[in-house]
Amino acid sequence: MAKKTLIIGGGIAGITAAQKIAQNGGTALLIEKEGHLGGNFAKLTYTFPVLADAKGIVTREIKTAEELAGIEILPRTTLESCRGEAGNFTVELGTPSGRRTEQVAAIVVAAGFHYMEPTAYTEYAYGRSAKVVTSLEFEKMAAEGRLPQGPARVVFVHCVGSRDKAKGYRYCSKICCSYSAKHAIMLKQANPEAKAYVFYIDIRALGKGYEEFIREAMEKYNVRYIRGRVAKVIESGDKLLVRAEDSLIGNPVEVEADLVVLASAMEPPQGSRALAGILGIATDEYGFFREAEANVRPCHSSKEGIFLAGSCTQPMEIAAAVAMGGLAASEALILSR
Amino acid sequence: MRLKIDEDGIRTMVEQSIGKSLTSCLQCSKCGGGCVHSEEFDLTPRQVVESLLDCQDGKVLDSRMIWLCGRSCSACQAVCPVGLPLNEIMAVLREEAGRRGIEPKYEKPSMIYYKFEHCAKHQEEGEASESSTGRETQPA
Amino acid sequence: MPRLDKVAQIPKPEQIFFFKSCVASNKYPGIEACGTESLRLLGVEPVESEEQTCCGGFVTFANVAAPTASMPAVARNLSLAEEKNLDTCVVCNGCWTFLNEFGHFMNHNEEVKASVNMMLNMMGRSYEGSGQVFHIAELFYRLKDDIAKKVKRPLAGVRAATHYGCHYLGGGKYSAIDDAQMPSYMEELIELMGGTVVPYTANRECCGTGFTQIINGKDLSLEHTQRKLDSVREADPDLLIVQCPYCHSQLDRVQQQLNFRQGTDYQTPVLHIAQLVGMALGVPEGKLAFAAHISGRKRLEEVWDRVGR
Amino acid sequence: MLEKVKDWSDEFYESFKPIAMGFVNEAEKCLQCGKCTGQCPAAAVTPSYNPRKIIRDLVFGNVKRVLSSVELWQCFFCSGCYSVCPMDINFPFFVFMFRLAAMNEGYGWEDVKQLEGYAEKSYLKDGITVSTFERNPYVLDTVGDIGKIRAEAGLPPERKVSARGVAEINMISDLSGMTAFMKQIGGVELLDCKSCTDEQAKRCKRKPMPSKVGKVKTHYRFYNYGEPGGKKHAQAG
Repeated sequence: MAKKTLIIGGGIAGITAAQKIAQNGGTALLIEKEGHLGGNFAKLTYTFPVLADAKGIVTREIKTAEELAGIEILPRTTLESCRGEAGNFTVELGTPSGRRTEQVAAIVVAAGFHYMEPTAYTEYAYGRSAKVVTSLEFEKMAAEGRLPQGPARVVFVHCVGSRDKAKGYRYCSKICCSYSAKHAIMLKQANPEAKAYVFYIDIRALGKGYEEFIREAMEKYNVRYIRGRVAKVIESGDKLLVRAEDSLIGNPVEVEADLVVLASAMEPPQGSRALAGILGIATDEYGFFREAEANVRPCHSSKEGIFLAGSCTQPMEIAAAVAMGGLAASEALILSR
Repeated sequence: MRLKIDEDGIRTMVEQSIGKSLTSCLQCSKCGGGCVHSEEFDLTPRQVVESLLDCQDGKVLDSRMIWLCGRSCSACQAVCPVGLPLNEIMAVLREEAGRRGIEPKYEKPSMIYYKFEHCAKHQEEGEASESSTGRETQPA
Repeated sequence: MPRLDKVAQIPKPEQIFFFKSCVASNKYPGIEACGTESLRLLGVEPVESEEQTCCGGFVTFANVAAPTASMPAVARNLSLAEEKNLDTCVVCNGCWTFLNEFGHFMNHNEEVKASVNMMLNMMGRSYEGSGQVFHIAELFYRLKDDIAKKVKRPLAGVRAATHYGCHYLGGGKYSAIDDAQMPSYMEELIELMGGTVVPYTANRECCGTGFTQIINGKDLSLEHTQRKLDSVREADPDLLIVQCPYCHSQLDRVQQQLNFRQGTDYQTPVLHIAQLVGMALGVPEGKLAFAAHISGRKRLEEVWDRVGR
Repeated sequence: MLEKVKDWSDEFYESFKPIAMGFVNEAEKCLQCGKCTGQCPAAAVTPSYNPRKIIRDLVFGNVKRVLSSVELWQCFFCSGCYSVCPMDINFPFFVFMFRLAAMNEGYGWEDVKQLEGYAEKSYLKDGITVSTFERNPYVLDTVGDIGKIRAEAGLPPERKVSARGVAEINMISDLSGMTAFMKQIGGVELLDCKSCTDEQAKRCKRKPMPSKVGKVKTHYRFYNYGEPGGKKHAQAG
């Protein structure tokens, strides 16, 4: 019988990797620190660029994984230690029922990402005003039907924490442009009376159908895109004043808003450096796991036998995470035969 | 001066007249870059569209740009990646400005397109200098 | 960065070099008198020096001197405190940002420091970069427990609005004790002394001095100040608390000018945080020198009635 | 206005880096995001003032436009742009250096000349920049003698800087070149706009107007970043 593969993280990349290993005759041990699978994907309402039911997709994928014989799922489990080499790792797992030692041939790290809490951005009144929310909170509001009613004005702010040397990260989080467009469309669908304004620096729609998706938001849903980074959000009575520059005109502008949504950056998963220390693999300057070779070996970590999948390596969209999960699974299978 | 973005302006009227939505503008600046009047712009054509979307009606109607645009020149429309009929937009805006009693800011909207030497303005002002400096201004 | 975590790094000194500000000395003497007196009441002995000159900020901001030419003047002023082995306490945002920023620059640039010292050595001084520069409001915040204990005139029923001033917030991005975008320590101090804080929309906006704009571009300057004052008037506080004499002078005097020019009726008394703390700590009325204040004198009397003289 | 790229040059930025001794740097990092302009108090009252455009012109090498512009002299020095800048560019320092460079080219002397008096008559003479002398008669009416108020507050009627202190800053001023610079400012003869005839005014728009002293010329400056604004403009238009 084939040796086991340990998969760290039960997000969409981890689930995919587990499925592929099991479907190809391997055995996967999927550990997740939370009580349920799905990761960040499970927190979404819709996917983009096709507005499909995210919860449905995740539930379907989790069900498939649970039904496969070769997958053992351990929720609320963390990795405690890891010894050995490619083909023969001894890992110690901290499960709710105590410690458990396992022999595995390969490890797939699919630790996902974390949405940055924009607490450093006090100029955006985040944390002070209940009307300033992050995109993740907006998802929740949308799912619970708490979106603003009537002729409300909603401002979406791009690049909160991304492309910011002073307070955030220098990299581009890649998906914020698209998901903000998704949120604007969700708002317009739920409440056509509402006005949506999106403040952007550049629109980075790097994926199939993404550009068309954002153009659709502008053209079909009449979402107003203004080029310029928001400088300040000021509380004024029960409204918010959003100050920015419309840099295509060169004038400072002010929008009176009822809700401000901050597209916060994707940051490395919490505790990524500690996990890297346990596994003995390298991270980059931000805390994302470093690939052995960025172009043709995107899923190899700096250590033989440990593979990377999904957004724990760099900000990426769902399709890329799924693809990377599959690739990591196939690499792991080579070692477990 | 800080602009306040409004919602109701002549944008709808312009969109109805040209039969196209202004939101399709990519803000790529191709229109202004190739215009023969680029030396005299106060607003570039792209900024006219942007200002219309922001409903800064007064600013657009007061601009010189809408009077600069040639009536039968469609150079910008020809290069526009989304095919916005900019000269039609300007014509609509000129009409609207006339209706509101705004004086034309530019005396002669140029009649013809493209080539510098055919441009009405250059025929009057530029001939002397053109002959003295050779034909450097002629486009390739 | 957790907010206000730098406060703990401020030592509780027995003595401090009190850096006098030009505007505070000659336009609002109450700031200087009250600042030293309050510090004494809180157990900190202010040490002054007649050798101390203007921080050098004005000539630089007015472009009469290159920034590099006024650096020796900064170093000279800082060396006065160093001679006495003391940290410096300033009452003006301009002095604060100028001494801090230029001091920081010299400390991190050996070449500049050497050339500055060459000049200072000629007059028998030298600059090491050993002392720190604090704003008096920061010191008050550090000593807030002592203030709470020693309040003699609680500010009960006094509605105060705050204005921090750009040079504390913007220029001091990395030296300010609080968050540069949304500071709140002054509010805490006011509430500690029993006052009520009034929020207003233009809270963190510039006072409009624009450094030299009040001289060279007066219209722009007044226009901006008017925006600020309009917002203040909407909230209608009893006092507008500032921590910079330059903002103080602008917000106080422009009220009179606008009332004269445009027939408006702005009447909000403006107070420096040192004066407010002095008021609460029971500094004698004469030392507060409210005679130098122009706008909102009647309102100020009402405040006096409420807190008791 | 049509810009000609062949007129742009990197020389200026490169040359002013060493003069500024590391004060101004990293303009290349600018993202052109406009966060600075969004919060700018000067831009809020003058739409043509735009820090983002000034930085862009510096990086592109289009310094002629920056140096000759009126906008350069409209900065409020509030440092708000620095405090919000995601790339940590200290724009006010750029303005310092730009203004010095502009004066080198002959622009902006009339502004600085107004301020030079404070430096000469107060800073170098008394050691402090603000004197007890009150120029505004309305303030004088309300407040009266500051010396008296100072005395009531328990301070000496006049704040004195010791003779040694004043001598030392004069020495610093001499050594750092500030005195020489101030002499230059003092020597510049400015042409009074108000006394210009229409004919003169017309001429002055076409070419720089030379002054009578030394090499320094004063030019008239224009709104190089668009139409001027503010309340005054709104009333006129």
